[in-house]
Amino acid sequence: MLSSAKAKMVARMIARAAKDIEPGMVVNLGIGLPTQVIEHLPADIPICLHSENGITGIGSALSMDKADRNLIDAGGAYVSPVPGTCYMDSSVSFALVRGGRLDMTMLGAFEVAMNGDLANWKIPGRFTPGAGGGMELAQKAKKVIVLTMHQDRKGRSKIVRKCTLPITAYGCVSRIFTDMAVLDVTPDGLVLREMAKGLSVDEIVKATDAPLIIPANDMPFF
Amino acid sequence: MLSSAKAKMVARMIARAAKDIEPGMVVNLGIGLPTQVIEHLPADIPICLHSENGITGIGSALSMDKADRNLIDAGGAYVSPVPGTCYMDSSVSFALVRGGRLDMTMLGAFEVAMNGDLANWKIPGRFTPGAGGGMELAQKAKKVIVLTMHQDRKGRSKIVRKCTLPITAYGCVSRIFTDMAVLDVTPDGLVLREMAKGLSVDEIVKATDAPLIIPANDMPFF
Amino acid sequence: MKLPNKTTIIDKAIVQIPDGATVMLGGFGVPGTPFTLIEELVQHGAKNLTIIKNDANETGMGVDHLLENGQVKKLVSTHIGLNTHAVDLMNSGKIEVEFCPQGILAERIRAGGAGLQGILTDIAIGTDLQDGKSRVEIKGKICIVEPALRADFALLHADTADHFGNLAYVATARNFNPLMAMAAETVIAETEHLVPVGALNPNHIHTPGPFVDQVVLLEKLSEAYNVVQR
Amino acid sequence: MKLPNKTTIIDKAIVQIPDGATVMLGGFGVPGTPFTLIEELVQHGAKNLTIIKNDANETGMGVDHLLENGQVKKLVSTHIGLNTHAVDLMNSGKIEVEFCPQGILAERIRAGGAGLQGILTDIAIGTDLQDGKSRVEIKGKICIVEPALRADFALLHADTADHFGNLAYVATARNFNPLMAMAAETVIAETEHLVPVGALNPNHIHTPGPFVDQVVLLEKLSEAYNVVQR
Repeated sequence: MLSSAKAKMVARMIARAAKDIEPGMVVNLGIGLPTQVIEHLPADIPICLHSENGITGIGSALSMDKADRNLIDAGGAYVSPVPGTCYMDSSVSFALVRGGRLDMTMLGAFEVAMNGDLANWKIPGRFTPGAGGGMELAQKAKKVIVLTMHQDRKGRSKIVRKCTLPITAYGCVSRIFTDMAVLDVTPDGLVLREMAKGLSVDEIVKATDAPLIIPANDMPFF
Repeated sequence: MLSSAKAKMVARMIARAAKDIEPGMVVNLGIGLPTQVIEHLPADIPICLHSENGITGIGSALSMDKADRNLIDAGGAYVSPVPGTCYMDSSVSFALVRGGRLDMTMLGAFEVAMNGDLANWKIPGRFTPGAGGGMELAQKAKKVIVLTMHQDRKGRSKIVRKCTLPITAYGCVSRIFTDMAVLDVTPDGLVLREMAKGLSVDEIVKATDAPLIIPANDMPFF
Repeated sequence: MKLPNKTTIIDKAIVQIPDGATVMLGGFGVPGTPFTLIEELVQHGAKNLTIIKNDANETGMGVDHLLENGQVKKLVSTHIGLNTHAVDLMNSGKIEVEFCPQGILAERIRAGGAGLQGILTDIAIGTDLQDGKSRVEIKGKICIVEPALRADFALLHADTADHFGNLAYVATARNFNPLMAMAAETVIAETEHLVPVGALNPNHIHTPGPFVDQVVLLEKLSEAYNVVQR
Repeated sequence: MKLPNKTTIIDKAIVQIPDGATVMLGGFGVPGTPFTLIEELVQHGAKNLTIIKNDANETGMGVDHLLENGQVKKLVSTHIGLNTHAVDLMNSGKIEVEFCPQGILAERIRAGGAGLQGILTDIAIGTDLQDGKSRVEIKGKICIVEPALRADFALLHADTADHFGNLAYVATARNFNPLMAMAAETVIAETEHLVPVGALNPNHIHTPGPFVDQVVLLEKLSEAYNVVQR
């Protein structure tokens, strides 16, 4: 369990990430932290959520008593339809991803490198469940955003100079939301854009394996 | 226009060809003579007709006053649905053909060779409309049957030793129905199986460029 | 969560198509051909187009109006036999025609839509239609490499659309439409009926809305759809 | 013209599956998994099976019963993380597992169904999942050759079937079912509802009857379909 303070930072990270979703976008929210973004999307902005098991137009998660046994997202959660929902087979669902119709995906990460490399599918010798749809989402979504804790449970930075774990997709990530900061992947390296309330730039730099570029302007908090 | 006698022979050929369609088969009837086979299929035998523009389960042709503007076969004729008709897109329609679900196709021919080679799509310098779906039908249907006039308008045999026209598919034809005869393609060559009423074996042999094997048994008439 | 509204008016949709564009057109014969969008493209006048369509319609109809108006540089098709005008233009070298077996054209378009680079097939091996195509061996079998096809624009004809661009087709008017819907940068659908989002059963939609950019409601159906003896 | 009747009883359908067969199973998680046909396959006991399925269900459910019963030699899948038992069998070398990116597994199955020999893709280039796959250059781009997949049998779960084998799925229970329906020599579908031919709207059928060999009406729905907290 996260401490209460940590839990609040995570909740703020998720709320902040939700603001990056623009009107008209088609968005796939990965299992874990990204799925929670859905609860922060304003109802009046037109957004189409996609899940790779074959659905476009997803509403909120449903309680057990209201769930439809045939209607889940790729994480197995019971979800609700919206007016305009469409169901499709797995080949069409991934045609949407690989064919360039997915504007954004938000994914979890084991490691993200400063050049945008993403590792989130395999820890050799310990965790090899298969890549699922992750490689296609990471390689083909127009914008790949990572939502992750800044450090792992042992306090090691998940934002690294170079990934040590097997790669999901190369140079795919453009922005990283963590409980501590918002980081952009740029040709010059990682740029610190925003930081969690109560933190200092120094604390973030210390918690990060990869070097950070710190813009001269006042740093916004989230 | 065919002479009245010729027209009767053609009608008998078509009626005879219809008898080769077995209960339970999925069958594609090509444009021209093969399409007419549909009018000779008994209503009580379960047969599924396919047309490559995206339909399985086809009934009789419709008169203009009963036609549905959205319901045609691949030849452009208005057709009727049957109970159990299904519509599909062009990729699924040809998946059925190439994937091995088409039991039989009946096609027209410019030339059929004694080894089963079929030429029915191109006459260089004179007729180059494109192959349409013909190559896939000829190459992939489990059984390819040709319905053709035995000779062209100049009296030249369309049943040849070797095709001179560009090939549609190699060694694909197993049986040929003409206005004069029923011929089987066998490893030994073309075998005469049946002949049109009123003809002699000699007349058929003379009208045919390819050599014919004549079984010793009495030759049935159709 | 609500979904975006993609309805527009026809001239705004078609004016986007520039000279030199590659344009896919739905339809097999008459059904599913976007005759009204094609008419607007004739009015608009974009030149040097590469048209990808199963057939060339008939003389004096659909694609033939683009040919008559000199807007077509190249046609990628499976069979143009019902349009003698198109055959003449091809024979006299006034347009380039690339023929493809019908189901392979469908698969090449679908592959483009599915973000694949190509497909491997044994169709047409040894025939004139294999000319110029590379080969690869897979599990001991020689196959032709058929490259995926994509277009700048796809013009479709739907029976029913909702405001988000979910599309449903009827009968044999489906044909190439749902494949082309996946395979173009900009997808414009004309529709006979326009319904609010939520009115289509989500299990009965043939083209999911995210593939479609613009929806044009037809004020009247093209006369090309009249039932006539052909 | 009437269409053939393909309804049968479950034991007659499943007893056809011999030792060593390759069997595709529909479903993504619970929805669309043919739990009842799988149970019958467990009773039947065919061994050394190669199973092709998106996932391995969860421990104690669906595919896991085949694993428990020692019937599976190889699993072709995209993600088996919800079944720790399957992961253990893989790690201890008791079953072979071939992983494939999810959409590429879908395309390989579909390619098999479409009578193609393979597809060309840039997915997974440079990752562990490209190992052992050949490459080909197309239009200057390096692609992985992904061979088509076919099976001896496909076991599907439909919401509604007619006697001819036309199938309709609901919601996210569609997933791999219509793809596998095209890709096996013998296709057996369990269905929640069986209706006479003609009762399904021909525009709303997801799998055309000619792809389906046998239809089994479910007497009761597997408890695996109960809505529970997972």
